[in-house]
Amino acid sequence: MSVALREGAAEDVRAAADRMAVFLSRFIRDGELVFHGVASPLPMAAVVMARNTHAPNLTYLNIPGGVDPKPSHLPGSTVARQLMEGALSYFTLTEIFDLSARGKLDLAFLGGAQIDARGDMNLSFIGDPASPKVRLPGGAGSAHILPTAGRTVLWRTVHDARSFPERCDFVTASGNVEAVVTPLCIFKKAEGRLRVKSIHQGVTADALRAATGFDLGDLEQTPTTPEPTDAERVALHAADPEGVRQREFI
Amino acid sequence: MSVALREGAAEDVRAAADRMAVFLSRFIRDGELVFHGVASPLPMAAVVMARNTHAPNLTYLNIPGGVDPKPSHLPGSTVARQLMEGALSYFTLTEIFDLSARGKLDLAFLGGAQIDARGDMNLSFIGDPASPKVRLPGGAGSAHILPTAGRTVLWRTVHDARSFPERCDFVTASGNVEAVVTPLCIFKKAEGRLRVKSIHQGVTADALRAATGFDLGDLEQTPTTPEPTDAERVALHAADPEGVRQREFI
Amino acid sequence: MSGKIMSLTQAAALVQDGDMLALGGNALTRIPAAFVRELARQGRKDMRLVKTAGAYDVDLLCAAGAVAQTQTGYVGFENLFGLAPSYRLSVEEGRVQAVEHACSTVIAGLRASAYGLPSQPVAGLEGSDVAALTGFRQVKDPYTGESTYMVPRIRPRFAVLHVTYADAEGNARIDGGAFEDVLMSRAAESVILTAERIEETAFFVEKPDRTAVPAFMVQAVVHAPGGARPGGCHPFYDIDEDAVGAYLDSASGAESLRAHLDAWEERDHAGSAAASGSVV
Amino acid sequence: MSGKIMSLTQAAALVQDGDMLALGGNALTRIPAAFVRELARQGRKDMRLVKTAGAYDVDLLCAAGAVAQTQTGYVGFENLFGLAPSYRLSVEEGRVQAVEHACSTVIAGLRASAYGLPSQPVAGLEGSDVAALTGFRQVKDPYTGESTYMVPRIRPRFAVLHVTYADAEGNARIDGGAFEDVLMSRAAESVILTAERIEETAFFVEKPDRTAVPAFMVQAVVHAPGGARPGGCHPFYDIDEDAVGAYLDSASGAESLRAHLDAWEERDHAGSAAASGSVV
Repeated sequence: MSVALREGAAEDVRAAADRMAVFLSRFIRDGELVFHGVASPLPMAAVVMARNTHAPNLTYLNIPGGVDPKPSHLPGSTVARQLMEGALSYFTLTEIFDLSARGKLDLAFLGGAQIDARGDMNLSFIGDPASPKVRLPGGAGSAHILPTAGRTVLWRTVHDARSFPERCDFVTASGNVEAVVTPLCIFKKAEGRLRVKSIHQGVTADALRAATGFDLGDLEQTPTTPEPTDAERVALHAADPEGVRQREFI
Repeated sequence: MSVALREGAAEDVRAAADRMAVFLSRFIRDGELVFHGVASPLPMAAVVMARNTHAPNLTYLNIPGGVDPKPSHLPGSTVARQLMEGALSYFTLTEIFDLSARGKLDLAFLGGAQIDARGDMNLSFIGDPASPKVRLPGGAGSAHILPTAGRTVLWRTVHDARSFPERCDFVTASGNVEAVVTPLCIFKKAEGRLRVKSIHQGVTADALRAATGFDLGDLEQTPTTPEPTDAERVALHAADPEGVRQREFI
Repeated sequence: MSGKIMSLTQAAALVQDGDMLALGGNALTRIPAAFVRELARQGRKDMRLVKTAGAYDVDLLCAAGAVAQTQTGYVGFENLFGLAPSYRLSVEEGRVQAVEHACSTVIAGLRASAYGLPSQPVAGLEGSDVAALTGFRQVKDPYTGESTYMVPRIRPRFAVLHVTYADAEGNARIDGGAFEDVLMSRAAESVILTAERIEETAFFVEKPDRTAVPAFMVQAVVHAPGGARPGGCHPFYDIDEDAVGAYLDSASGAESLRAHLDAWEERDHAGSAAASGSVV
Repeated sequence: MSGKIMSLTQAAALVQDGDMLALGGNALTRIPAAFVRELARQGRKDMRLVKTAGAYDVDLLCAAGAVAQTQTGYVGFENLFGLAPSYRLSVEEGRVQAVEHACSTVIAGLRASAYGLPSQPVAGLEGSDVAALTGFRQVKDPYTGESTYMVPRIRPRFAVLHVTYADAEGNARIDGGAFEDVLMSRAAESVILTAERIEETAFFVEKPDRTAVPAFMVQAVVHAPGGARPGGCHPFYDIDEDAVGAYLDSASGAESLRAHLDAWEERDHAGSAAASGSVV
């Protein structure tokens, strides 16, 4: 799929970005305290759109610290000042970690370079940490948030066997993962392992297996992910008219 | 002396308050970070006056959090809002404790109901803590500040054998005590024990011994505390024209 | 939109017998005085009170027989009036357990709660009898081997804060000294605000950096102008020393305390009576 | 009164080879960019850098060969440009020791320093390989028996903060997100400010609650308008993506990095040239 996207038309990128943003937004429950961190355009779009669909009473927390900002436009950096616009209060990253540590952060969106069969994630190293093949950016707050937030939802825009191995090269973070959203499917975590909750429209079970580095078990009864509704599409485009969410695919 | 003060004229109170405020102020070195806490009119007057005598570059910290306030008048409560007036920044009590803990608070003034021969102080209990004869207010920040501040100067407006015992009934705080200012004398701490540094004018060695619950050793060579200078008196009266410092003697 | 606004009566009724409360403000400045008077009027019992430096608020609840435990660094009326008579008597007679703290160990216990930790290390305390009396335990630092005192988590059921401005959703601004109020709001399970003024949302949007407590932490908002009296509340009023003195004269007996509470009742409810449509 | 105001050249010269620096801002927002460029121009070596989320600042100093160690939770250019190339290469080739942190453990280490403690407990980290790799040790909580990770003190020689407003004495205001700047100022031995604007004392007296760093903590103040560029600085300018891209294009070799530093040199010094009367 990642190959298909890279070779595909801009339209494929748009469709994948729209789907993933919408699917992420569906995990937000109304009234929740929701956080995303650095390098997170898809969750940013998902949170902003969810306020205009099913979760008008969510509270939106982010790294710059604006509580419930009304950004004039979505920035390419999810640490930019637009995420403070229109806020009634500021709540710094330090405060968000503390909030999570005391069990009061409901939902966090976190990305991983690798996400393994246990739902653990890696943003630190490819290869041996002592002599890494690739030094990744680091997990930011994930090692803290994954085990302390009420629920976390992971996402990754590339779905291939290297990104979804049986075991991460290094476990940057592990914890309360509810689900993982990819361009091909949604995983849920059950009994300590990722299971396919639904497969996106147009993706075959065989293609999903081929793109995943761990065993997926029986997929015969796996439902298809409901496509974004018209209302969801409208809300998403209103939230992110410039398509910042697509930058995750570049 | 405490008896003398209680029976004495208001003039005696004024003289004792002026002396103690001036003597406290002399411990401030120019450029220092200086703190006093709750229930501290004498140090408040001492700090404010010192800015107009020998320590124009001190930084004045207090519980309300005004850094270097220019109070329009000195309040009866040393936690009152006047201690924020004219400040360029706020620095809360929590921050002051942290500052002291990391070794950056130069000087703190702290009061004690009892101050013993070792320079330890008690603001907690008279009698057995399990069944106290008197429940005192508690030591506020003293147990933290005494061992962590660079220097501390204690004071007490009553000088009698109960207030200055060989050993406190309970040690609320112990630590870096440089000196103790009383209506009768100034103690300095040396080799773990309070020694008389100077005796105030008009106080005899015998009267001082009689009013003190611990052995004072040889007092023959003890100098007389230099009386407040005219410049100090002028600065003190300018700092505290209403005589709030006298409230400690009521 | 009324949001979380309720009457003083309703807000005080959120507090249950036995609850631990962190009381905002310090000494006689910006204390939740109207709220503690209402707790006394409602006959609340076995409160556990947390504060660095208390005065009228802690003493009045002791006078009302509403307190089981205090965790404080200081309780007294400074050089204005000296010792806190009802607090002192309640402790001396064994009716109130006064857990001896330094102000810094109250802060450390609140930090442990705010940071999601079982306990928080704290500097200082060397040579003090406080640690042994209160039972603060030490750990050996795993890097340096230094012995460090740990203060167990203090997690109040409510932080009760009298603030200068709030909106109906619970955003709170504190003008003047904030003391430990912000930390208390993070350490407590929930927050009850009494506020001098109720403002519109736009007031907070204009200066979001001034919002000390964000709405999502707050359960109740009470409009209580004068709610810190007889204490002071910048920029609205100073400490009323005569009224503090009148309290101290009255607090010596149950009947005179009742008279004190009665005398303040109408004023305490004036701001929030409209909120519920009915006053006690 | 000139107070602590000095030129960028002079302020950067306060930093010695081998010093540990906490760099303010986050990702590409309000970073001390002009200051790190000047460190690179002055040829500083063996810097130890502390930051939760770094980008241009950390990467540029890696590109310049000025870094021995990083303590960070994240270093990268987000979805704008992906991985940080010079940081990545320096670590992969073993020239820079990247101490693996979560952002929360960087904060805990800074808290330990700010609170005068040898180490600070932190929640989270369960199941992560970070603690074992970095060597975070556990203690048994003395009250509950829970195992808790402790992060050793991180005490930078300087916190280097680019702020929106400062006065000549070192009072600093930060408009917009403050990130970890305030904590860094408390954790470090001293503070160096670069500021968009130098204001008179009255500016701070008017809103003392907005002063993020009080003067007594600060050693140097540099007037550096545009000092966060190519990063953004609210309310003055946004992230300049083209300029960030130009850096990334140039950072691949020593000569092109030199050209990048040269290209910024005049702008970097323009604000503070008058302070010393002489520019490099």
